[in-house]
Amino acid sequence: MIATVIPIALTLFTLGALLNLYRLVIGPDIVDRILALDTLMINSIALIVLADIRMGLGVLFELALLIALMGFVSTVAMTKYLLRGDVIE
Amino acid sequence: MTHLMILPILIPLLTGASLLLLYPTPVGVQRLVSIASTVMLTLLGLWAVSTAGSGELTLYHLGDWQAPFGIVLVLDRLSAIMLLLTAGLSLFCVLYASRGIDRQGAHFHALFQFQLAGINGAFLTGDLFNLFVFFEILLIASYALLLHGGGRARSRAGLHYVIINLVSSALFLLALGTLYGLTGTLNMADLALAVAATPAAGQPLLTAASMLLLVVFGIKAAVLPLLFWLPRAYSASSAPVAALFAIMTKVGVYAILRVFLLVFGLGESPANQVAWGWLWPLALLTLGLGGIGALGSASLRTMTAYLVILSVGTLLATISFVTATTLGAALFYLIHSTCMTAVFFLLADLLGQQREQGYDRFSDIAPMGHRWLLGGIFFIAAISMAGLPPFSGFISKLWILQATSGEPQGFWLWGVLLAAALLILVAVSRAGSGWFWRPGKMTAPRPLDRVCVWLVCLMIGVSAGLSALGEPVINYLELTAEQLLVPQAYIDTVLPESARLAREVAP
Amino acid sequence: MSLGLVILIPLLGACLTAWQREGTSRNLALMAALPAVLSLVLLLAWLPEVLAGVTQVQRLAWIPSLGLELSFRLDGLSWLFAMLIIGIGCLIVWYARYYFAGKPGAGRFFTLMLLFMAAMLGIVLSENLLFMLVFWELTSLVSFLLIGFNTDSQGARRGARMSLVITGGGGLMLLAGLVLLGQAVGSYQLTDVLAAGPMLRAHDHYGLILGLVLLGAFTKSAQFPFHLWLPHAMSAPTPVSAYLHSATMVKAGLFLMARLHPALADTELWFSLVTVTGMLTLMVGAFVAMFMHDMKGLLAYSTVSHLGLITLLLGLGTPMAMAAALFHLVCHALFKAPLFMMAGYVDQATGTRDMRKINGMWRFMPVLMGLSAIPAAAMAGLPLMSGYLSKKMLFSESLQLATPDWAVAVIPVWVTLAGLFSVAYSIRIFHNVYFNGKPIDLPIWPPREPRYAALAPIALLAMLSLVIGLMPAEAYRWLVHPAVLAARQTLLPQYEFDQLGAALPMAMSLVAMAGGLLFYAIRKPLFRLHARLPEVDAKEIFDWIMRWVIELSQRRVYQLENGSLQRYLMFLLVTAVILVGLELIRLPDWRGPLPLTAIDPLTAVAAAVLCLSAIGVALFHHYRLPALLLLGVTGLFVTLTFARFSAPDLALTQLSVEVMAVVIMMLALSFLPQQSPKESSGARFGRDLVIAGLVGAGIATLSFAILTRPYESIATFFLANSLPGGGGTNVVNVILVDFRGFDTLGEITVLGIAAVAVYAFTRDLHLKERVAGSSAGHWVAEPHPIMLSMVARLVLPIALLVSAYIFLRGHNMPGGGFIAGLITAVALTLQYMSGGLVWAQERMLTHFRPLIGGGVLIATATGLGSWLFGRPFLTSAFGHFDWPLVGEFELATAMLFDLGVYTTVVGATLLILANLGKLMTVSGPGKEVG
Amino acid sequence: MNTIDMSWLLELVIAVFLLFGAVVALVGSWGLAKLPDLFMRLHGPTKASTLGVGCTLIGSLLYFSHQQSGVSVQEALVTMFLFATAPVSAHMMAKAALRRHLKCVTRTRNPPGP
Amino acid sequence: MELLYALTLGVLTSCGIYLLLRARTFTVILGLTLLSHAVNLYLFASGRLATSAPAIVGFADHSADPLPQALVLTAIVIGFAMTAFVVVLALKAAVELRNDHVDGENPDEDRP
Amino acid sequence: MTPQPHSRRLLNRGLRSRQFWLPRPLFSLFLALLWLLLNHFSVAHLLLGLVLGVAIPFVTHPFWPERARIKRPWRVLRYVLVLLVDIFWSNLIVAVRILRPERHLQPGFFRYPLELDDEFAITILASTISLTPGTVSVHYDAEAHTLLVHALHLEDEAATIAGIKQRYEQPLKDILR
Ligand code: NA
Ligand code: NA
Repeated sequence: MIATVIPIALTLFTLGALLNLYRLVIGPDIVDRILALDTLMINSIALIVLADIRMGLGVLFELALLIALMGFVSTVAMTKYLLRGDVIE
Repeated sequence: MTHLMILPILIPLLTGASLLLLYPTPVGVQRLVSIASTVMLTLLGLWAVSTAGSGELTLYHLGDWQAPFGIVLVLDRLSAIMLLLTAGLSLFCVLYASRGIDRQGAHFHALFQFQLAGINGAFLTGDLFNLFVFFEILLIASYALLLHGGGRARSRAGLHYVIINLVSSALFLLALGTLYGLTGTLNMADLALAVAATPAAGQPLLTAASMLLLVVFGIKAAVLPLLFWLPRAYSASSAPVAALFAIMTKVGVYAILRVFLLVFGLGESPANQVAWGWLWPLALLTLGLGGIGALGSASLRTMTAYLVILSVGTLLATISFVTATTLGAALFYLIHSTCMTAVFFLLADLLGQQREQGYDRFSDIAPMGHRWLLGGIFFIAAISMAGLPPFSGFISKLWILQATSGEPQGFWLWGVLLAAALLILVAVSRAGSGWFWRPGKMTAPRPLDRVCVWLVCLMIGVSAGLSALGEPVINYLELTAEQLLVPQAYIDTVLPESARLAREVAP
Repeated sequence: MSLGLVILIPLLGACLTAWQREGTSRNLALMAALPAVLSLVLLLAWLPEVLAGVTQVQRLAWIPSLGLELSFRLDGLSWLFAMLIIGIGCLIVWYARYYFAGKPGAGRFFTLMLLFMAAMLGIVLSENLLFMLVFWELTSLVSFLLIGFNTDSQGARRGARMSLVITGGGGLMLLAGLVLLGQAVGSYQLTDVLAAGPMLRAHDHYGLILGLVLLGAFTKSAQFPFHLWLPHAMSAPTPVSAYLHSATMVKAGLFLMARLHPALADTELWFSLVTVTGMLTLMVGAFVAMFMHDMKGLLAYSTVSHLGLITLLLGLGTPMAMAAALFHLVCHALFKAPLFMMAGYVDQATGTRDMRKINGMWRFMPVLMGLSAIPAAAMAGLPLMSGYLSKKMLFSESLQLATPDWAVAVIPVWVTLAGLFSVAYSIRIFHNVYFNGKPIDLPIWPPREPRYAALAPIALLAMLSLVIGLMPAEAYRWLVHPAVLAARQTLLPQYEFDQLGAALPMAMSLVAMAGGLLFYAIRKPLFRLHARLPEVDAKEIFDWIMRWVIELSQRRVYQLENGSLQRYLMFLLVTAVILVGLELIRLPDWRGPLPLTAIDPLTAVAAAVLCLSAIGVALFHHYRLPALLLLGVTGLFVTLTFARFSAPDLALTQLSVEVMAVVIMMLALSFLPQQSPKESSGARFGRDLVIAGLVGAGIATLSFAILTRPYESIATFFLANSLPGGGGTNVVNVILVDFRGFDTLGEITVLGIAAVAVYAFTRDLHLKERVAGSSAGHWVAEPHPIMLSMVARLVLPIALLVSAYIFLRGHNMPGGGFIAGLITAVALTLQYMSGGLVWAQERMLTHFRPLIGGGVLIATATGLGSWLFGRPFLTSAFGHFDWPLVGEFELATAMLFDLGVYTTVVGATLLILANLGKLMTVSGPGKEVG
Repeated sequence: MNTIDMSWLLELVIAVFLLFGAVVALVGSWGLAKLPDLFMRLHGPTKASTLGVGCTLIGSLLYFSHQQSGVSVQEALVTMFLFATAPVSAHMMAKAALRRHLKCVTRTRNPPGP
Repeated sequence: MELLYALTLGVLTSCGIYLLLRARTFTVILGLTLLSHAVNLYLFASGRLATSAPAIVGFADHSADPLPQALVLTAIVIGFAMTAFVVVLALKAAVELRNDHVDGENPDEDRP
Repeated sequence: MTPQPHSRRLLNRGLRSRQFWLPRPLFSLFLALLWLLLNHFSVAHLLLGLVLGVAIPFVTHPFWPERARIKRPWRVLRYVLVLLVDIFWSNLIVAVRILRPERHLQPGFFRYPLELDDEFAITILASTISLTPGTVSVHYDAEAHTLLVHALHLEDEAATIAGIKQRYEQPLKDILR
């Protein structure tokens, strides 16, 4: 059952990722793009977890964790930059 | 196994790291530590030369892993010479810098030591990827040293230097990927066997990888279409740094020698033929450009930078004949030109400080302090640089001429080499007569750092010594060249028999 | 090495005078004379051997591998030249003592003079050709300094440079020629070379060798058209001119031709080259000399002419031409030196050298007039004088020729004409100076005759000219004959001076004398005629050529090295494309034997996204922030690619590095313009697209070719030995910390250096205004939103825990010190971002450089630890321990190594970020960062 | 992959989690692509994706907990982390949008002034 | 798959090179980053493409070539150090030279 | 070197105090537990987890200026449960709204008057608002002590505010009082 569900879930997440990319490309504002990238990061966490289940190895968990951490930090950095014109002050 | 072998890398590495760890250290202590480290390197260089002199290779298996699997350091005559040359040169540079230039920016000594670790590592390693890593160490340190002291010219030249070298590193990785993808190994000796064992259908890919390496090393060595980063970078950097950089192009030359003679040098029709074919005309053009550039430059440092280019052209043109005598002659020239370009960079600083205005520019007519003393030093340095007797320049030129006289293409080299020598003569005589013979007194006399003067004189003395003790040096270099031309001996020493047999069995 | 002493003594003398350079000219002259006289005595002591025809050779090894030896040779030829060099040198020292009285620079002069003497002696006394070349170049260098002696004078500087370039260039030719010669003979020893004449003349390279050697000799001996440097060397002080032009510098070339005569001469090529050059030089020199108004200029061109004459004789090849050449060489040295000295005295006494002003000096300097009458007569070749005989020897030899036809016809007439000119200019310099009416506008008045002691050298030389004129046969036997024998290396009879009485030489001599007188008589209209000829100043031409060459080089170099990075990169890439492309084309089949694996749709989509995002970066690079975001997407998908193809460690590293890089770029972007101007032309755009496309195609081809080919890898060893040998199941990590730990040590060193470098070069950087203008004070733009601060603080301990987790796991599962370090660094960076630099600095360690140094040291020290066990650097050790209660656990040195990695990464990353952040802080408190 | 000994119910639960998560996340992304202004678009991802990914992670947690004996809570950590950070990301993006005076759809109530 | 991989590499490289040849430092850095992605992927591919085979002992029945992975890891880290360095250097140059042209001066057109 | 106010404060507090060595015992325990969950259980990991649980707060507590005041930890669980259920339902609602034509949506901003005054509590509240039905907290106005919130579908402003007050702010006040 899981074996059939996973490809479906993967496809759905991929579709989601493509929608994110669509927003990332058309914008119109930079904040939209940041939002799109942030969402893309989150969706890719799911993609990775699903791939991990499909391979049945469980070696990609750290990657998921790291994407969560790093996605957050980069979103913060970019919005901070937009807000203040700098990132660290 | 002797641990002395890895010390040329570890000593500067530890020194640099300690200087960072123990910061803030008084500058006096920094100098002391840095000089002590460099002295030790010089002693190690002497040890290396005498050890390698026996003709036996000395190996060091890092992590105690056998050759094609772990990284192995290999000390042969060529490495030993390069180690000693680097150490000697850097000793002068660090002493000169310790007279005040090291205060112009932060962490000069730590960066200097890291630079030495990188250079020495590149000379010792027997592993191609490890060579890449050491290239990166020496490059990043050189970027930092180039910027030492600040200023707009350095920023601008530094940016070009860095970007070009980043592209070069990318090409290096591409070459490594190709070689590993085809042979499955990284050890240079093992690679040599694998390359030789590759059937003809696969050869173009390997040669393509070798061409990538040629471009990479060509950028480092400054061969013609790849050298334009050099003049500004070298002329912008501070004197001791530029003097140390005299060895940097030689690292490229070393890499060409090592990789193309070893990795691609095995078999009936070695894969390096293509490389020599390209190198010969390019090097000749480089030589010519160096001469023209030296004549057309506007300052002593730029001129010296072009002399560096000229020396690379001479070296590679001579090397591309690939005979024992030409290689030996090229190595002698390598030592000579490294010393002399370093002398000129230091001299430019010494002179520039004594000039009322214009620093080392030729166009400015300005009074100069201590002009007879400095003029005398310049005159002698110029003699050696121009290849006039009795200094090492003459000996090296003589040897190159003799070594190439029997070669069918030798006369091309003769022509360009001698024409370039004439151009240097014109350039230095113009510079010297314009600076030291013009009248005029300094409005305010400036102190002349006697230590710096002595350092420069000593370096010129090295050139003279090289000439006086030419015979033993030449004998050593001839043996070095012969060792380089027999890669099989290198391979037999580095690889255990099982690894060699495996290659022979493989299709 | 007694022969070497002859050279060494003047060298030591040079050191002595250099040491005592502040002394008076008298003391200095004594100091200089002493070594010269000593050498002379040494030389005279060898006279018996020389007369006996013994050739002494003394050898000392220097660089035998290159055929370079410190070997000396004394035979008749070298003895004769050495005598001239030292003898005339002594007199010049004497002369200079008065010339430099009361003038500055005496010390420098005597030093250079002795150096020069030593160098000249070296040339003539060398047995080894390369050793000779050493001295040859030394004479060029010292003469450069001597000619430029009056450094204030532009003429002197230019003259010096010109002589250096011409003689130096000649020296290079000579070097080439001698190397070829030596290679052909197999030895550079003169003994061998001279014996190898027949072989050499038949050698393939004979023409080349001869040409190169002669070019060296001609430039040195001021042969046409290389004579240009000689007259301009007249800016030198008169003692220099007298020495260089009479006995030394210019004679070096003649010496070489005489020396190598047995090896290279007696061929048609030799005859044509040497004779014709000599003829041209003879005539050009004589002709120009007649019209010179400058005393020294006239003498200089007369020197040129006489050098041509000797060259002509050396070229003729008749049995006794060598005798005539060497005889004339001696005569010329003896009369030219006093004439120069005379010109110097007149110059000193009157303040000018212009013969149009200097007239009627007999009234003021009668003794000088009397003394200089003799050398002037000798130069003119009047009877009873040495020059008379040598000129008749020339005429006589010119008649001995049998072939070729043109020479038989032309040369006698030619030499007669030249003789005529020489009579004319000799009369001119004597008559014009001492008679010819009254002086005009002399700068010094009245002219005073020098002291008698000062005149002694002239008197001595004049007497010698007279003696030789009166007793030619004796002079020949004692001085010249041994030299002739040595030069020809064959037995020759004595020269028969009686034969000179023959009708034809006599007639030619008479014609020359009468013609010369006539010519001088009608000089006024001739001068006017000459004045109308366009004036050619060689110095100007030379300078113009030099300037042109230099400017041309500057322009050419600038065209290539114009400071444009884009262009350098273009060169680089095109080179790579050509070199690699030519090899790829030779590839028989791009696709290897391996079967292709199937494409799954998700991967295809990801690849498409990767491509599109990269293209997006290229398309939108003008809008920098969007481009940066797209770059982030690219990085993310590269990460996913690594994850997809079984490289979890790589994916982790790539991701964390990517995010840090984007943050750093973002930091930098706030100082840079937000958009790039569009500035590429269409052609440029197209060109770059082509280059980019070619490089991309090359990479794709290479990659495809590799991916479809099988290979044998050393990787199996790592997979097999990772657990038993390295103690870890994550093979990638074991490779990093164990098998190839040395690479990793290098890698963290690079990271550390980069950070320290950033610190070093941003330390003094002050950002005055921010490029990105921000309308500060917007109500939402508070510096530290509390939500962010709070969550950031919450994240920190969790992130540290995760760091620890990833660090410890790394040896067996994806992870490791590097990634752990980056996680820590990112969590701390978040504190910087959420609370500000100052806030964060107050709460944490701010000295990152010790962290970097410490990290590298930990890693290195771990490696060094293995020395204690007698193992090589970086040998790892690990063990499983089973403690009561605690259970079983593993400890590995690799972990300590990884700790070094971790520490360095944290330190380096934070150092870079903190320094960038510091740049943003316009002002304010805050601790020192770094 | 060893699924034979996995109870049918657990498998069903995992499957439901995975599918539900995927659907919710897709809807969130759809909202991101479709909605007319940035403030509205923020709602899609910050909630939908969080929940979507959260469900997927819980599915994974269950799967691996069953697969490898013992509880595997690493996924729970990621979920926790996402839930803690997503509001902050949204907050920051919304602030940035305000700062840039991004337009809201005209029917928005109480649009914020400058 | 191999063809797809190679083509993707080619596209990445081309974009990187194109950006590298632009005149502004920031763009050049973008290009360098893309190029280093391409190079890392290339080096990675020298160990061939393996699915579901991480190089961890005892995880899968076959295993990807770990050596290129280790090499790429080193290359990534070095690339990161270099990128950080060059970004700050570009910033420094732009501030000191008052513009961000790669040659430090602001020509109207790219120089030939 | 400039003085380091924080380290001095630490020293003033004394090296022997529990506050110095173990500033947050509850959090330390949490970290140790988390460590055990991340790794498989063993005594070695328990020890290591405890060491980390002590070490990490020790290093990071300068970043946490005020001490946690969770008075009733058991209510946290209830709060989280309520939140999870709300998140689940809100997601369904939002999903439906997104899928319907957008003209049915009535977006709007409103200012939520805060009663909490602790920054940590405000952050939790703001996060909660962002995580639940169609609302995103956009800006915290410290002067007016309000939270600017954007709602995807704002029908009744007052009801929404009251809902937040009752469901989240009040429990939070209970927990943290
Ligand atoms: Na007159
Ligand atoms: Na590494």
